[in-house]
Amino acid sequence: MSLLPYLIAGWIFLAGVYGIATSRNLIHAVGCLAVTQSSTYVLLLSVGYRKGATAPVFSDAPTSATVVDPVVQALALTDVVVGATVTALLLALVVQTAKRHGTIDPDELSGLKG
Amino acid sequence: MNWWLAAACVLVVGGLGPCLWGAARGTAGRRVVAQNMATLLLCLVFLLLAQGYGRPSYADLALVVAVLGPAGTLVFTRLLGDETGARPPGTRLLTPAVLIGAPATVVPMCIAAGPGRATIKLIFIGVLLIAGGAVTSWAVRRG
Amino acid sequence: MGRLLPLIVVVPLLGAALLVAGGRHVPRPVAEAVAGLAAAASAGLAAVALTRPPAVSWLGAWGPRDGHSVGIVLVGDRIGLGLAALTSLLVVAVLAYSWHYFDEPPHGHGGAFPALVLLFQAGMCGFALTGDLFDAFVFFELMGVVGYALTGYRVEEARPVQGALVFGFVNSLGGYAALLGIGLLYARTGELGMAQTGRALDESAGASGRGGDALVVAAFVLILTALLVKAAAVPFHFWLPDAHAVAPTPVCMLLSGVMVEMGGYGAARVYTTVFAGPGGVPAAGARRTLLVLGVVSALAGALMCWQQRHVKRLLAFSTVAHTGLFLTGIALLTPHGIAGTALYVLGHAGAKAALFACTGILLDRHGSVDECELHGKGRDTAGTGLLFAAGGLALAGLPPFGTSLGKALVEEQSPWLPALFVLVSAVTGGAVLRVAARVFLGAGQAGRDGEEGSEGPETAGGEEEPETGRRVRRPPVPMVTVAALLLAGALAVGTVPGLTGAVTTAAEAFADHGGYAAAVLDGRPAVHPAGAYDWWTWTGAGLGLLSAALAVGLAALSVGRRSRAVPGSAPLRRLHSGHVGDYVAWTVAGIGLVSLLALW
Amino acid sequence: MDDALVVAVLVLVAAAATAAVLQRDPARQAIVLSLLGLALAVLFTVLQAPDVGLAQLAVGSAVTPLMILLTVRKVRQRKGRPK
Amino acid sequence: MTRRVRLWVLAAGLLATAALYAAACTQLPGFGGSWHPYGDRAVRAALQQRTANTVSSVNFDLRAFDTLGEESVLFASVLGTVVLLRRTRDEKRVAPEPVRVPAALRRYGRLMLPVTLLIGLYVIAHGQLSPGGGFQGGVVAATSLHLLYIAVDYPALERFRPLGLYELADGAGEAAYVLLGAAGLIAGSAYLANVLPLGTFNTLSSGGTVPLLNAAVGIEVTSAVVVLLAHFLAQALEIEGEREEDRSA
Repeated sequence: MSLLPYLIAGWIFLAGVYGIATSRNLIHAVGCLAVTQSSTYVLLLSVGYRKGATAPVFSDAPTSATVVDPVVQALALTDVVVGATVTALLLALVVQTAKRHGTIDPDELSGLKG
Repeated sequence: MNWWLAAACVLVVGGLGPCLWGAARGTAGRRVVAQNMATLLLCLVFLLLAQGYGRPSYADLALVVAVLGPAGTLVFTRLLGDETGARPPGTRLLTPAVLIGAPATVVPMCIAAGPGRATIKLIFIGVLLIAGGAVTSWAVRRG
Repeated sequence: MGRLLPLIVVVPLLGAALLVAGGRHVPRPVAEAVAGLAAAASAGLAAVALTRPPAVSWLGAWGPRDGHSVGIVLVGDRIGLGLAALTSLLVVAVLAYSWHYFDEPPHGHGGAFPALVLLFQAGMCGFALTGDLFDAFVFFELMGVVGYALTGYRVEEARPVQGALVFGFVNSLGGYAALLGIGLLYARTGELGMAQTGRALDESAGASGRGGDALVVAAFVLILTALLVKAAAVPFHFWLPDAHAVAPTPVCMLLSGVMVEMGGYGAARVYTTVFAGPGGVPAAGARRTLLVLGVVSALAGALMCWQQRHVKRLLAFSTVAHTGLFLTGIALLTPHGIAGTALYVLGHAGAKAALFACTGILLDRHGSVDECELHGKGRDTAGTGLLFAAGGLALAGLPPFGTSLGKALVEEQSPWLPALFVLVSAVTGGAVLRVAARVFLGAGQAGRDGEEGSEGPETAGGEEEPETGRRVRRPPVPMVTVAALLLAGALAVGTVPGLTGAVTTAAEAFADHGGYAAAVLDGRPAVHPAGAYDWWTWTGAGLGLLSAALAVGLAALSVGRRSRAVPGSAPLRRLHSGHVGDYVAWTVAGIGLVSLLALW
Repeated sequence: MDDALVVAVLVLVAAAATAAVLQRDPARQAIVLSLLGLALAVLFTVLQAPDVGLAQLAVGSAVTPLMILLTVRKVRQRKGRPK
Repeated sequence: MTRRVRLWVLAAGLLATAALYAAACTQLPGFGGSWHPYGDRAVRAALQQRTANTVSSVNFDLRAFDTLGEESVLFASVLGTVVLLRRTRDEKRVAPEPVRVPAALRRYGRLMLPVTLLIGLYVIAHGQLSPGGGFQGGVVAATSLHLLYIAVDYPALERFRPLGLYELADGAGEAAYVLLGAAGLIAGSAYLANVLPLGTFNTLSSGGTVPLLNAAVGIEVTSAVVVLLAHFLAQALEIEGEREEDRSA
């Protein structure tokens, strides 16, 4: 149990990488990249978790409450934003790839070799 | 762990799990149904967690799901409309799920919370959930 | 001065925000002037900061108490500031280069291109100055996101979008690996600042008597992966030639001139501040990792560079080769190695950016960047030809260019290094000189497409759209001026006497693990008195002359030949397939390779 | 006993991530990705990070699927057109 | 590289990475441990700054520079998307095909738009108190507008969405964040220093600059997401390349 969250983060990372490397469709590959990134949220928040503690938000909790680590939450939040923006930008590139190459199968994209 | 959390756990394992199974296989229509069902259940899970952890502020997540969940499902019905087809399998479950699930969760929570702002918020979430559930299940049925 | 450090990053951000907010209504010259002003202001700030004693700036005034802080720190040490200054100057040069000549911007977004360039500048300056691991990740992503957008800027053509996609996938993947590494380090040390993390690692090693366990090595490998992807070290380098071959020329100047070098800088900075102490990674492992990857990148880059006909791609592979040499210099982990590498980076930035600038002029005049198609077409522009050839000689390490001085300083560190440096410089310089001879002198035979010897796949550079919208008749004055100034800068690095001394002192401070932590956390900057330093020596100058002569010889020998192909290299060329899946597979394989090298 | 909830949600997240990778059709993958987003939001709440959960919900429930499906539609338009 | 070779390279890499990562995990402190030095310091600092939501305090006060970088990433990627999805010379804009949406759905969409928008604004405004903040609320608010597309029709969305204004707000939000940071410098402290009066704990005006930075982020995120989706919608529904046969003719 005490390692499970970390190992699951690793599993998600590897699964995402496997998906990108074997993808036959660039939109699918972008989705897999998003999966890969979700491993980082899982790891960060697992690292900051404290058993029996509550969220570091004191609007409805006494300031003496034991709370989990707020720093990793701020990092994960930043990470979520970064992930969404990267997804958007890569999807924009996929749209143009489809237009200019007529395909979004990486196996059929040629033009940059050697 | 208290009963609220136990209920949330049951909903995650017995509700969201099968939804994932449904969303990962079968026709496009069935997958959208599973997605819709998952957002409905998710809203209930958040409500139960808020109560179980004794943190009313967590109910904000349920509030957001109650409006964005149906929006998400409508995105799928709108843009996958030609693939889903009318009356995909599993649609029958949607209306009873929302009509029974929402009151079954919200009413005990209201009783536990007692009269006050929190109760108004809970009822508001319940109403949004039922309205959203009704519209999305109707939209999914039409295909 | 410390308080004003953040402005180096923030001023370009403000410029970009104003350009976008005013977007539709601002005429293009105004937009370009605003961008130029913002970039120059940032450059000025960095230059002023360089003249003052080193300072740190705690953002939000969250300075350390008892060696612990809750905030983020920007560290204005000489090397970081110097890199920020170089970035800003190059951005000014790029804005001047693309002034009025760059292709029509998207409708209603006259300021889009300069705004993106400013954001790129902010990302790189932030990365160079930050003393916090997670903050470095954020700026790494900012650099990346802007980089993908700029690389794919010419969406009307097929190849730019493919190159940008490949760049995006590999680079983002590297970033996420680094974030996993940062998460692991945070779990161990409970800190995010580089100085704090390093100190915490050392303390825990002191307490338990063991350092460099699996967790620390894994964190090192994962963070290093992102930085090596940026630095385009083999086998993380595949994105670079694809992105450089297709990006607009001004963007190539920035990508090759400073962004790739940021990877090497980041690797050195993270190693010296976090992992160099007793609780970090043993020096032997770090040295072995960087040395092996550096040497392999240098050789593979040179081999690939020689065989290209697409001039931008040729220059891109020469960047892979030279970055390999930078990594080799860093791998020595000595102040002299770092000082030499820093000078080399400065000289290389000027020379490489000038070469791209000249290539851009060719593209805008002839609508091609193909060595064979361009044969003899440059005969009427002697000025551009001279600049191009001078850039090739600078790459080859001809004294007194800064590249040559930097190489000489690194070469002195170990007896076998001169052979590697001379070989790689001669081959990459020779390839550039070969192109110069064919294009600007019309030497050799005019090549036709089919018969140009290619064993294995290759990318031709014909039928490209000029970036000026339509072809220009004469080389535009701003473009030529920028190229000349950049080369003059590369020359100045090797000839201004005080510079080497200043860089050597800076490198000593840079390599000081404990000194960095003391300066950042305890407010006690370590004193590194300016001592004796090496400048030009007879051996160094001789080796530079040798590699330049070899480059000229190689170019002369090959210019008449039909085939550029090197026998036996076809399998290596086939690996450069432009396929996202291949590159991602190589990236994870690279993670495995780096961990093997670090652990051994 | 709180662990049971954490473990259940973790397993759900891992399963959703694996399923998202194995769905090769992008439109169907978008549905699974949206479920992955929902599962992650529950996980974050269970790990006492409602702020992050809210961000994940906001992004993952409607905006990301909309972008993916619009991309799919654009790409299919191109493919459907006779050459 | 053939598929087979790629799979071998990939398998080797994945195995090595898995081994490395698993070895590292065994050295990690156990899940749920109580040792979080930085977190504890951050909580103390946040309470001292009278910000009830510690995560917002970290985001907008202690580590506000990270958030500036993050907003710049968002800003840059929106600008990048605008550039990448621009209508090129060989493309034309066509009127999107009308879609018939049933009346019940339209009613739901029109009703839920203000409700969702209000929820978004609520999430932004309470950022320094309860879970939420500029980013979360901004995305919810931006989604609310798009109910017009998914539940009504595209022209309805276009009427309610003056794109130029949103682009202006996008830049203005970023600029506001940068300038609010400079206020710290002007007041004689450091960049992004929290120099405003801190107010009363757990009220809307508490936290000094935190609510202001939060609002700046809210404005930027809302407009950024609207601009981003506008370009995807335009590509999918309006922009068409000239037909191949036209070009060759």
